[in-house]
Amino acid sequence: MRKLVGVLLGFLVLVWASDPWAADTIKIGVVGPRTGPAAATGKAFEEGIALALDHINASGGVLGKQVEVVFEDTGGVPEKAASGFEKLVTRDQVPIVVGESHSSSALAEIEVANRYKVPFIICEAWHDDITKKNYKWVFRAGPANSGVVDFYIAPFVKDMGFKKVAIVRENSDWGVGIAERTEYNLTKMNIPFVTLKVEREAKDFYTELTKLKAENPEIILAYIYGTGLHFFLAQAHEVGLAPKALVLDGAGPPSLWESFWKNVGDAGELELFISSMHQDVHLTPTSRKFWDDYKKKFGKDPSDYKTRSIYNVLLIAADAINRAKSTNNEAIVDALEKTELEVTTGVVKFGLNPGSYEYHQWMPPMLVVQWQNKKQVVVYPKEAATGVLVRAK
Amino acid sequence: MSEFLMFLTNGLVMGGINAISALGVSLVVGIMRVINFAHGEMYIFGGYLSYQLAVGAGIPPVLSMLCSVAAVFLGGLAIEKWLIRPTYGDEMYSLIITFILSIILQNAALLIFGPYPVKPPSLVFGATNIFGLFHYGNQRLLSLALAAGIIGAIMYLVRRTWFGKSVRAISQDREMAAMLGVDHLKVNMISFGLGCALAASAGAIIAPIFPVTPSGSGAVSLTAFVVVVLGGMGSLKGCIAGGVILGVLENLGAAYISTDYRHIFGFIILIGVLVLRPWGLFGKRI
Amino acid sequence: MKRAGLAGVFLIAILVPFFLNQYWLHVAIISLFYVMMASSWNLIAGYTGQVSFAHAAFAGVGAYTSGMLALYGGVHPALGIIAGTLLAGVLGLGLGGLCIRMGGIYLSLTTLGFSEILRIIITNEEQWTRGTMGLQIPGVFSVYSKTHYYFLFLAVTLAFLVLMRRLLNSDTGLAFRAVLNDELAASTSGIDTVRVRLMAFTSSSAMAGLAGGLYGHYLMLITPDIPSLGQMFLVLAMAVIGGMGSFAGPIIGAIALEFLSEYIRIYGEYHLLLFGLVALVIARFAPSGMVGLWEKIWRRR
Amino acid sequence: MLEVRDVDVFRGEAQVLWKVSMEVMRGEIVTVLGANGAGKTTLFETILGLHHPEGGKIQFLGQDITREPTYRIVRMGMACVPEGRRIFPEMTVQENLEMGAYAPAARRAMRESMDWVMDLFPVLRERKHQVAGTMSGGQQQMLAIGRALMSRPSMLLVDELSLGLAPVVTNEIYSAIRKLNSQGMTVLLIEQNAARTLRNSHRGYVLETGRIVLQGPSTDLLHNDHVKKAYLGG
Repeated sequence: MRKLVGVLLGFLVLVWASDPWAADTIKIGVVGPRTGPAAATGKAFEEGIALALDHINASGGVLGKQVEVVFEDTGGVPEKAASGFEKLVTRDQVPIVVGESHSSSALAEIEVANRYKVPFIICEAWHDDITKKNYKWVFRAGPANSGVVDFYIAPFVKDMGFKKVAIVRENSDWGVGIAERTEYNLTKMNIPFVTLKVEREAKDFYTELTKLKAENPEIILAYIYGTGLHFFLAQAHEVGLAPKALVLDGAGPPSLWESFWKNVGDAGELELFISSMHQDVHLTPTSRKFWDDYKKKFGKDPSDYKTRSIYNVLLIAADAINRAKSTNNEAIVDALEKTELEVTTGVVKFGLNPGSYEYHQWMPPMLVVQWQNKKQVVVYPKEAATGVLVRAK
Repeated sequence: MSEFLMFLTNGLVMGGINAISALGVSLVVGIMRVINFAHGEMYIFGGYLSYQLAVGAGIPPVLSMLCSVAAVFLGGLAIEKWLIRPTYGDEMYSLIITFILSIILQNAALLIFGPYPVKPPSLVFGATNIFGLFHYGNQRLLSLALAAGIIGAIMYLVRRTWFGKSVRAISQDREMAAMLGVDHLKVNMISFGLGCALAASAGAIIAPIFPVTPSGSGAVSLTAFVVVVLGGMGSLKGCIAGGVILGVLENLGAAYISTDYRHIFGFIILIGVLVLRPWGLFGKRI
Repeated sequence: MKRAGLAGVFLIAILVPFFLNQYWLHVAIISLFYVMMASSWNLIAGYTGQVSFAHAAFAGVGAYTSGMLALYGGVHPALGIIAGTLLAGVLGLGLGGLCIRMGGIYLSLTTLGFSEILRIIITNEEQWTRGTMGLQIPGVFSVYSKTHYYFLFLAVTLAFLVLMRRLLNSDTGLAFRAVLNDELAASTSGIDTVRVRLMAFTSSSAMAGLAGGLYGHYLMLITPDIPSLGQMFLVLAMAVIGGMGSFAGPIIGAIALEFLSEYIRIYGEYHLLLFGLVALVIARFAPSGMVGLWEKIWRRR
Repeated sequence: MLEVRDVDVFRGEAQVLWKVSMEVMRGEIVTVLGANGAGKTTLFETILGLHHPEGGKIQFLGQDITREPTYRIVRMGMACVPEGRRIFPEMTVQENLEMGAYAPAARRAMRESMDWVMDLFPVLRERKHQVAGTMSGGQQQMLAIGRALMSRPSMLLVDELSLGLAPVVTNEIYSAIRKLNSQGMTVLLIEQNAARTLRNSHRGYVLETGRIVLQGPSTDLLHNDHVKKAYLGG
């Protein structure tokens, strides 16, 4: 029993002694998956963070101090995400948190942000509810399902004249949300469709694909994140469904990962994906700078556009703190609401009318890209197109 | 009809893979009464190593598969010697140690190989039109053939060789086998290595079809265990039957009942077996 | 002496919230959850020698039962937690009845299977559980306060430990140990080993359900991560590192590992690997854990 | 040939053998007599290296085998038939016999050994392909002895040879053992059934509560009052 008392006392002393000292840097919290099935996003984020810190600190930091990032791993798991977010707030005492790429994690995190009244800028979690809940502390400088579907996917399907659509969605918040929005749009446009549900992290889709083949769709909207998409695509070719039916990756990054071509082989040809980034499409000077800086630092072209997304939100956060002239939460939110900052994808301006998902939301322009002879060709929207859609013979 | 045949073929392919993976578990359970919870990790390592050797080191795919299986075999020998042997006679500790080992290897795989699923080069490409009924990936057909070949080899090994005889003798009466001059420590070690190598070969064969990820190891282990219980602990015949039954049921169940519950059919079978026939289809009655 | 020690522990425990900031208070609450989990797992593994892999799953049963009752039925969490505890106990009884006679490998595999079934059901019944996305559930208190939660967890944990201690010191507890030490001897001396194991398994499962229910309402978010094997590993590692089969072992192990995991958080990805290695070394070379090692050193001096 | 000297053996906390010493010479049939629980089986297992003694020494063919693992001792030329026969029930008769020739040296001569054993126990030839577990007790005992002989041992250890067998069968087996002995095989019998065993052996030891209490030529033991009272029911 004495030893138990000893151990407990020891812990208390240790814990007490380890409280954070006065900081001479400004800490910004980042949440995102560094482990788990989407750990690739973590790597993309790390690159983006490095570039953003170089950029911010080289131009004088924030409030005269250097900026430091504390990157908390969520593992892609909502529970870990919520507790990670809480740690950033209670332990590291960051004035603002940015990041996230999983809707499910983000939906858990915004509750914590709201509870602790900490500004939170999301970059790559698309679920409408994230901003639709209209939390004062929550912002999104990235796509929302409704925006992506309403402005890009649905018009693309309509303009290209597809007659029969298949929706394949994973069981995640993002998958469910974006599929529902797509169904809503397709119904409105009178385009027939079927929806299939698949497991997140599934690897064998033969059963689903065989069922799908009977439906004879012209395009498959694949809302599957991660390498599951690769297997889906490769198997769609094996059963003879694709490329007769074109496959559109509704998320984007998986079609750009290094492993993509290894995993899909020839099946990658003619695949379509959503992206906010293309080598030849530079909407702002910052975009060009980002591209050059990336090549200089990492010796290759950026592939995962999430690198750029996190870069953007870090810039937004730094800018807001600078304009708020303090790390006070209310002041930062005020500043964020007045944001007018040029980032790589355009000029950020958050929506201010409560009531819909557009509150505290800024939607960057997106592209529909097709792999043609292993080259990325922007096929939609027309004003950004670098080529035309190719269909299988 | 053609759809049904396609689902059935799918079931057979997965059944073959299930069977070789489960044979590895069964061999070890039969002679050592040890369940290796790190079985799935061996499968994953098999897939990853063959990928690393083929893509990273540029070794021809077939050779890289063989090398990866050999490497996992050696790893299995070391695990048996250092970790499993001290637990002989204490079932609880062998369960705990292999479970801990599985977590370690899973996280080690994550660090060494990264989180990305990898896909070693396919040995064959394209698909075959089966009797004009449905298209089927050639790599999958090859996997079925490879699995059948390995099962045949294992059956030969167990039925016809001295090693196999000693394995069967030990699983029936370990002490008596020793009293006939069988070095049961050595046989145990080799069997454990072989069990790991079987898992690795399943992983290496399947990886070009379903790329492997460190996080996928748990499901692999569980499937193998379900097959072993279904077939009867330590029964090799049971493994093959159980593997195929599970593969076919899962695929037909997924096709005609619910895709989401694909993996639950196995566990329902497991519970059913435990209630009705705990010694499995081909096991010894206990 | 012993009484003074207990009083000391109690005093420290009461004072904790006044020393710690929000963050460390959070860690303290989580460690209390793990104390309950590891101790109750120890009841079945450490005292009767059966390795259950469904312990985290039973915590999940508790968390989901209570959470969903609160969310869809408007049931007060206090009642919900009781319901969750009971359900976990009933499921434990059923599962135990199924496989405890065969014990050993069969028990481990069946519990592993159960935990997988539960995970699949939770993942797929999205319309109710929201699958992997996690379910937001109300807290126990109308106003969120970590100090409140801390005292709630502390009270339950203490009650829990006192109850367990009394159980172990009773005839039943003796029977537990008799079963562990020599099953044959136990059964010839008139102890119904199956019944004893089943009792241990059922009560340990119910305790996990209780801990899980509290945990869910504290986090206010329940996900399939609660009944996951990763969680199971943490509980097992805590018991093994602290010392299985001893009363203090899992308590010390749980507190030590939870706090340690916060210290080595910078090595994020490595922490499960590190715990795994430590647990492996301990299981291999010092099967009685930290408590056993300590006693050995103490005795030598 | 086999020498056991001052051996102390524990099982768990309890001491089972106390300073046991005994010896078997080349060409002898030696009996160790003892009641249930006297430590006979422990002695058998200790000689075979299944338990290692805490004190004392065991020598076989002039070599110290006290700490050797079982399989090495067996490969030196000691074969055994344990209590309860312990044939492999799911293997055929032939496979059981083959297992007897497991040691590398024995494998080479397996075919001849098989013929030799089947000549000794013709019933085994008839039932070559039968699954061993389905045979009668006597046949299983013959199989167990035959299996032991497959390694062409220089010494045979038999624990409770006659347990549960019909007298006719027992006689048949004893005559086989005497035949083997006349061909030069050394035999150590560990037995409860005193009269028959002593009549079929040269020398004997009496083991009581873990200690050797009597020893001498079998004929002497047969007429010893203590033996008569305790083991011969007279």
